Amino acid sequence: MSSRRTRLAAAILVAGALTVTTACSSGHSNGDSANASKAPVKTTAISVGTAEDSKGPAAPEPGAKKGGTVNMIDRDDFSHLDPAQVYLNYNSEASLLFTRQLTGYKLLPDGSQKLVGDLATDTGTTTDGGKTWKFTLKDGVKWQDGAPITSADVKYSIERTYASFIKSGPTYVQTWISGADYRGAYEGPYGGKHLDAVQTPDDKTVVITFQDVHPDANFTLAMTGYGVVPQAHDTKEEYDKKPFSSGPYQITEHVTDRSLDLERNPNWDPATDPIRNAYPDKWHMSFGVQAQQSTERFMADNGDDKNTFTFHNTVYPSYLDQVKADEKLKSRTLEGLTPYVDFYYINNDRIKDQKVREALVRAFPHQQTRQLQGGTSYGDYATSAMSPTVLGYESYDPYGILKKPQGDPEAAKKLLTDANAVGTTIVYAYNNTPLQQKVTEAIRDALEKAGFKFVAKPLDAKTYYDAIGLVNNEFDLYWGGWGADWPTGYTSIQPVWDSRVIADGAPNYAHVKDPAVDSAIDAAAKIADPVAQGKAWAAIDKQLQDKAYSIPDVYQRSLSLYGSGLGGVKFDSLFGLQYPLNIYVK
Amino acid sequence: MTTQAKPEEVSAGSGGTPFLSVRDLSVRFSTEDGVVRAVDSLSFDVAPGSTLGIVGESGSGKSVTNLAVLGLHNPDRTEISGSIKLDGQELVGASNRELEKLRGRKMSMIFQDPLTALSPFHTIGKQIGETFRKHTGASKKEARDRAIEMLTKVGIPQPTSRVDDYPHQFSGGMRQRAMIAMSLVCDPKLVIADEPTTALDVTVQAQILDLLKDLQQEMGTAIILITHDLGVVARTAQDIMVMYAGRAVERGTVREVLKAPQHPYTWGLLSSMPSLTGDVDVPLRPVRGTPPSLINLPSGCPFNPRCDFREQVVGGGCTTERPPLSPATGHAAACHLTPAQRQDIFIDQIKPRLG
Amino acid sequence: MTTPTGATTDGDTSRPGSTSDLADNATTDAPADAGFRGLSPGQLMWRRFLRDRTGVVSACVVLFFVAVAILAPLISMLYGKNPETHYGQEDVSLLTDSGLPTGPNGGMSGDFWFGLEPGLGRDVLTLLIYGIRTSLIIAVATSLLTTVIGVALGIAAGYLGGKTDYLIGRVIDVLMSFPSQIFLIATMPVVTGLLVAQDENPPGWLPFVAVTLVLSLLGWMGLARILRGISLSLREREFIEAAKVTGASPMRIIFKEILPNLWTPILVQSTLALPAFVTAEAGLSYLGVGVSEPTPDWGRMIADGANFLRTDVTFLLFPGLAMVVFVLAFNLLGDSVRDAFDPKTGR
Amino acid sequence: MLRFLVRRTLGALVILLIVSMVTYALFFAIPADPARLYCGKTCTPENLALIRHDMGFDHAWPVQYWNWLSTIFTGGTFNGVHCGAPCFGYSFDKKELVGGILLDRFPTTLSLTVGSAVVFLIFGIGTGMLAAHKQGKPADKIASGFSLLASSMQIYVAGPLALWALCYSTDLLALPTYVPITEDPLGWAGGLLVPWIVLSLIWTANYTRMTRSSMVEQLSEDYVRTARAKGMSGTSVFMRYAWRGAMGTIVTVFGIDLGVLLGGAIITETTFSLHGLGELAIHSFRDSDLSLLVGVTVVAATLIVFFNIIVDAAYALIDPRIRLA
Repeated sequence: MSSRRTRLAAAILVAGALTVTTACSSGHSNGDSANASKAPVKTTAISVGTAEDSKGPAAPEPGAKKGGTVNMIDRDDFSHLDPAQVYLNYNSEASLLFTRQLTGYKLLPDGSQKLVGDLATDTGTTTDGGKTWKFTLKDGVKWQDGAPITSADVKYSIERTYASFIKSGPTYVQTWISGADYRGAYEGPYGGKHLDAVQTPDDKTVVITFQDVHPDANFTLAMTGYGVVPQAHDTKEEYDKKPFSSGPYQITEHVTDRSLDLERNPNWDPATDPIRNAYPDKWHMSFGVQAQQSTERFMADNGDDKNTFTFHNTVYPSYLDQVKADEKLKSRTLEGLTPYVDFYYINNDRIKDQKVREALVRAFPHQQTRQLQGGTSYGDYATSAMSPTVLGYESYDPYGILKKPQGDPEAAKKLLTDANAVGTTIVYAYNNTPLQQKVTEAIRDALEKAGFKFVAKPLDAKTYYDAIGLVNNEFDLYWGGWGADWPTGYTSIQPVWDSRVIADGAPNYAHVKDPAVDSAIDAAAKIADPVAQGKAWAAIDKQLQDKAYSIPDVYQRSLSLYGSGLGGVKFDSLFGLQYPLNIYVK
Repeated sequence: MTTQAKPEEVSAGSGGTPFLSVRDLSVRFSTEDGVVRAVDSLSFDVAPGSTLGIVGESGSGKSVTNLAVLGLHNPDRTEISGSIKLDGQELVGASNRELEKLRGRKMSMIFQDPLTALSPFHTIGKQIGETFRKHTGASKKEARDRAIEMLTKVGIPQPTSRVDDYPHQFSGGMRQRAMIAMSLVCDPKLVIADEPTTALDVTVQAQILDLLKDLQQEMGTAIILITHDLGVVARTAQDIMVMYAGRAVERGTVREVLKAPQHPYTWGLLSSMPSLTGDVDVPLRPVRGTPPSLINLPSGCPFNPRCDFREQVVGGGCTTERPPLSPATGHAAACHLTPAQRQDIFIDQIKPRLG
Repeated sequence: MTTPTGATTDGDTSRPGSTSDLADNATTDAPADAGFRGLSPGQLMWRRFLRDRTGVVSACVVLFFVAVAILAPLISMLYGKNPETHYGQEDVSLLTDSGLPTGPNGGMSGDFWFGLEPGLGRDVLTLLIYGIRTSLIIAVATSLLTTVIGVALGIAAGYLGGKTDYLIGRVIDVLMSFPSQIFLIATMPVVTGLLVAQDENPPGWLPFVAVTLVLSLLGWMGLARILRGISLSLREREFIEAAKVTGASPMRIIFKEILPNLWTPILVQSTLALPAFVTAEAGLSYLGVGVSEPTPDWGRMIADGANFLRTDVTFLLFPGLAMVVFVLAFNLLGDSVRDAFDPKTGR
Repeated sequence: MLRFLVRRTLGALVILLIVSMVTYALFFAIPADPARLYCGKTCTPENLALIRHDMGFDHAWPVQYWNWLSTIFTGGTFNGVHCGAPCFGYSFDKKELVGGILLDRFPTTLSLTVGSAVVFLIFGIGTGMLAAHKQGKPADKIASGFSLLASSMQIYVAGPLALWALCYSTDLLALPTYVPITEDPLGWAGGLLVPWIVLSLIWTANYTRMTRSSMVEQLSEDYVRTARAKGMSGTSVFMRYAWRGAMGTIVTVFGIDLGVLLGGAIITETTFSLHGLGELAIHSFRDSDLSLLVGVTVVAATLIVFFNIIVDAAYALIDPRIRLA
C-alpha cells in the first residue's frame, strides 16, 4: 500500500515539473502582445497524503487570528446544498464549510493539493487493485448536534444517492456499484432496503465493493456528492435548502438568491480535521452581485467590502487591464489555472477527413478569440485534452498552436488543397450571446481566410447544450468546456472521448469513435500504478491530438479580487475558485 | 327704443347716451401667414335696452368684434385700436383686472353651442352661482339660491333639483336656457348673444328668442345678437348691421334694411334665404364665390369679386376705391352704386326673387 | 407608455379626446386659414410645414441620417474603412491583450475617427453609419406593417361595428394588458423559430424580419384605436349615408369614402411612431435579443459601451449621442408634421 | 359603481386567463427543454425523465396549464414544500414558492417606481403647467426644449451615462443597490438615487409635454372662454377649468404608466442591476423557469389591468359625463 502511494507522489512531482515548463512556454508565446502578463504561470500538483497527513488539526495560516465575520459576494446562489445534489465546483467550494466526506484535499502552502483522509483516518486502502475499498472513521467526528458520525451514516449517505429526488449529483459510485441502470437495481434507503455493496462491520469501518477495479475511487469519494448526510435529520428534498452540518460551520439562515449565513458549529473538533481552519466566527454570503459590480466593489474596497471575498466572480473583462495595471490591487489579486479546458469540438460524424480537421486546428484564431474573452487572464493556449492540473499531463503541440496562436491560414489552406477540400462548409453553432457573437465573427474571419466556407448558426442560450448534445446534430464545430471531476486522467478523458458514452446530451460532443482510444481508456483505467496510469492517459491524449479530433482552445485561468481586510485568501486550483478555509479577518 | 348705428356722433335715440359705443375699432391678428385684419374701422352704438343684430358670413368679423368688446382675444397676438366705451368706460387698453370686473356683471355673453361652452366638470348651479359670487361676494348658499332663481326665471322645470345637474344631463334647449341664466345672473346691462340659436331645433329656437326678449323687457338689458340668420334678426332686433370682411357694409333699422336693402351683399343674403311666403319655384341664390382672405383683401370694395353689379358703377371705382358707409346717419350702405341705382336694382331684380 | 423603450407607439391613444381634435377644424372660425382658401389640404400642410423652422431643421437632420444610411458604402469607401474588418485583430498594436484600444479615448485617431470597438477592433464610425441602416430599415418596415394592420383592423372595427368591433376591441384589450417588454423578449425566439427551422442556416434577412414582426405584434393597437374612433364617427356622417343609399359596396365605401378621410391621422401617427420603433429596436438589441452580429446595430453598441463605463466612456458616447440626436430629430419632425396637419393643437 | 367593479373584475380575470395561457403557449413554443437545465452534468435519460415528471413537464402544455390553474385554488406540494392556496406554483430553479419570490422582489420595483413617480409627477405637471401658462414665452420655450430633449433620451443611454457621470468618474453618488427601507431608510434612498434621477428626468419630460399639450388644448376649449367671459380671474380659469379638464388625461396616463412600471421595467432594472420584477422576468425567461415566468407575467398583467380599472373609475370621478356601468 504505502509503496503505491510513494510512487504516486513521485509521479505527481514529475507531472508538476512538466506543467510548470509548459506554462512558461505558453507565457512566452504571447509575450509579444502588448500587455501580456509577465507573471510566471502558477500551476499546482496533486499528491496523495499518508495517515499522518490525514491527522488534524490543519496547518495554521501564518498570521491568522480567530474571530470576525467574513462576507462573500457572488452572482448566483448555490444551486444545491444537499451534498448528494452537489456537482458544481462552486457549490463544492462552499460545502467545504459544512460538509465532510471520507476523503478530501488539503491545500498546501505552495498551492499544491494533497488528497488526505477527511472523516477517514487515511485515504483508504485497497488490496485488489481498486475493487474493494476500506475506510476507517476517525474518533471524535460529530454532527452539529453532537451525535457521532458513524459508518452507518456513511453507508446511508451512499444509499441516499440512489433516491429518485437526487438528480444532479455525481453518479460514479452508484454505477460502479450497481451498473449503469443503478436506479433499477436499488431504490434508495427510504423503502427500508439497504445496499449490500457497502458494508459496516463496526461503527468505524466502511467497506465498499465495486463491480470492477477503480484505482482512483478514493479521489471520487472526495467529491462533495459523497459527503455525509444523517438519517435522523434527512428531510429529503427539503434537505437541499438547509443541510445538517458535519463541518466547522452550520447554516443559520438561507434566503434563496439573496443570502446564506453561517455560524460556528460547536461540535466540530479541529483535532479531527486536517483540511479546515476555521478562523472567522461567522460567514455572510450574498448573491445576485454581477461580476461587473463585484469587481467595482473590490476595486473601491469600501466598508464591509474590505472583509469580502468571492468564490466565483472573476474580474469583469473590461476591467482586466485596469486591475492588472493597479499596483495597489496586486496584493489582493488571485490568479491561477482552473481545471477547465475549453474546446472547439469538431463533429467527427460530419468531418471525417483528418486533413480537414487538421486544417481547422491550424486555422483556428486562438489569440483573437482569447483576446475577446479577456486575453491572458482568460487562459493559456491549450494543446491537449488534459489540463495541466491533471495528474500525468504532458505538453504536446503537434500543430504549432503555441507558435502561431493567431492561426496559420496558409498551412490550413495547403492542407485543404491537398485534401481537395477547399471551400468545405463549416457550420459553426454558438450560444447567441453578445460576446459569443463577436467570437463567432473572429472565427469566421480566420476560417474564411483559410479557405473554408463558414456558416454560423446561433443557438438560444437555453437550447445551446440541448442542440449541440444531439448525436445527429447538423453542426460541424461548437464550443464546449470540460473539467475533470478529480485530478486524474480518468474523468478528464473518458466522459468526453469514449465512443461508448455517445448519447444525446452526453459530453462526447465530438462524437469520436476510435476503437483504439476506447481500448486504451479501458486499459488506462485499470492501471493501479499511478505513474504508469498518468503516462497512459497522456498517451491517449496524444492519440487524440494526432487525429485532430477537436480543437483544444485554452486551459482556463481565473483572475479575481478580494477585500483588503482579509488574509489567507488563496486560489483553489482544484475547483478554480477562491478557497475559504484559510481566510481570516485581519 | 331704437338703437342707431352711426359712425360719428351718437344720435340721441330715446335712451340718451348709448350704453356701448364703438369707434373706429380695428382688430388685427398676427398669424404665421401674415396679419389678419379681422375688423377694420368699425363704429356702432348700442343704446340701453335695445337690440342690435349683426349679420354676416363666417369670417366677416362679427364674432371678433364682440370678443374684442369683452376683451377675450389673445393679447399676445392681437392688436386692437380705436375705442370701445361701455357705460362711458374705455375698454381698449383697460387692464385685465378691470375687464374681469366688468365681464359677467356689466356685460356678458351667450355662446353659440351651450354643450361646449358650459364646463362639463361643474354643475349648472355652480357655474351660474360662481359668476354671482365673483361679482357680488355672495356666500355659497346665496349663490345657489340665486342660481335656482335664475333657472326659474329662464323656465327650467324643477330648478331646485336641476341646479345640481351637469350640463350633459340637460337637453340642448335647456342648456341654452341655463347659459342665458348664467349670463344674466348679475343683471348685466349688455348681453352679447353669439348665434344663440344656431345649434338648436327650430321650435326651441323660437322659445329661446322669446325668452331673450322677455328677459330684455324685464331687465332692460341691451343685446347684441350675432347671427347669420336674417329671420332671427327680423324677429328680435330693432337695428341691423351687416358686416363684410371686417367692415359694416349696411346698417339701419330692421325695417329699413329688410324692406329696402341697399347693398348688393345684403341682397345676396336675402336671396339666399328661403321665405315661407315666397314662390317655391324660385330657386334660392347663394352669394357666389367665397369670402375673401382677410390677409390680402381685394383692392377697392372688398366685395367686388363677388358683386354682380360691378359693371354698373360709373367710373368703375369698385376695384380701386373702397366705398365709405354713407350717409353718416340713418340707413346707410357702403357701395359705389348711387342710391338711385340701388333702388332700381332692388325693385327690378331683387325684390321679385324674394317673394 | 411603458418605459420609453418598451412598447412601440406610445400609448397616447388611450387618452380620451385625442381623436376629436382631428376632425373638427372646419367649424371653427379660424382666421388663419382664411388666407389659404382654394389650396388643397396637402398644399396647406406643406406651406405650414415649410414655415416651421424647427420642423425644417429636424427634417434636414432626418434626411441627413437617411442619406448617410443610403450612402453608407460610398462614405465607407471614401473614408477607407468598413464595418466588417477586424482592424484591431489584424494589427496587434491597436488593441491590448484583453482587447481594449491601446490609444486614448477609445482609440480615436486620424485613421479611426471615432475610435475602435473593443474586442474585435472594428471601426466605430462605419459601424455607426451602417447601424443607421439597421435602425431605419426595421423602424420603417415596422411602421408600415403596424400601419397596415392598424388601418385594416381600425376601419374594420369602426365601420363594420357589431361583433367585429367587439372582437377586435377585446383583442386590443388583451394585447394592451400584456407586459410588453417581457413579451417582446419571449416572442423573439418563437418568431425566429417559426421563420427558420432549427437545422436551417439562418439567412441574412432573418433578424430584420423577426424584429419587425415582433415589434409589429404589439405595435398596431394605438393606431387601430384611433382609426376605429374616427371611422365610427364617419360612419354616421351624411356622405357615407349617401354612398350607402346609392348602393356602393362596403369595400368601395371603405376605400373611396372612409380611407381618404383617414390619411391625416395615419400619417401623423406613423411619423410619431417611427422614432418609438427605432428606440424599441435598439432596446431589444440592448437586452441582447435583437439583431445579432455581424450586422451593425446601435442598441448592441450601446450595450457594449455600457460594459466599459469605468474604463472609457467613449464607446458609449458615440452610439448614445447618435441615438439621442436621431430620435430627437424624428420626434421634432413628428411634432411638426402633426402641427402642420392640425394647427389647432399648437405647440 | 359596484356593478362596474364586478363587471370589470370579471373582464380582468378573463384577460389574465388569456395572458397566462398565452405565456404557457409561448413558453412551449420555444424549442428548449427546461428539464435539461436542471439535469446537471450527469444527465442520464432516466434522470431527465424523473425531472420532467417532477416538474410536470411530462404532460401536454394545456394539461400543465390546467394543473397550474387549479393549483391556484387547491394549493399543492412541490419538492416537499407545501404551498397553500392561493398558490402560484413552485420555481424548480430557485427551489422556492413563486409567490414568495414575487413578494421578495416586489419592494425593489415598488421603491424604484414610487420614488421616481413622486418626482416626475410633481415636476412634470408643474413644469407642464408653467409652460402652458407662459405659452410662447421664454420659460415655455426652455421647458419645452428641455423636455423634448430629455424625452428623446432612452434609459439605456441616459442610465449608463448617469452611472458614468455620477458614480464611476466622480464617485458623487453610490452605485445603485436596493436596501429595504425598513432596514436602513437612508441606504434605501441613497442606493436608489441614481435610478430615480434618470427615471425622473426622462419621465418628467414626458409628463411636462403631456401636461403642457393637454393644458393648451383645454385652454382653447369653449367653456374656458365662457369662464373668462363670466369674469373669472386668470388663475381661477387656469386651475378650476383648464386643469380640471387636463386632469383626466394625466390621471389616465399616469395610472397606465404606474401599472406598467410596477410590473417591472426590464431595461431599467437591467441597466442599474436592480433585482426587481423586471429583472426577475428576464431571468426566469432565460432560465426557462416556467412557473416563475408565468407568475411574473401574471403579476405584471394584473397590475396593468388593475390600474386600468382604477383609471376608469377615477376618470368617472373626474368627468361627470362618464357613467360607470
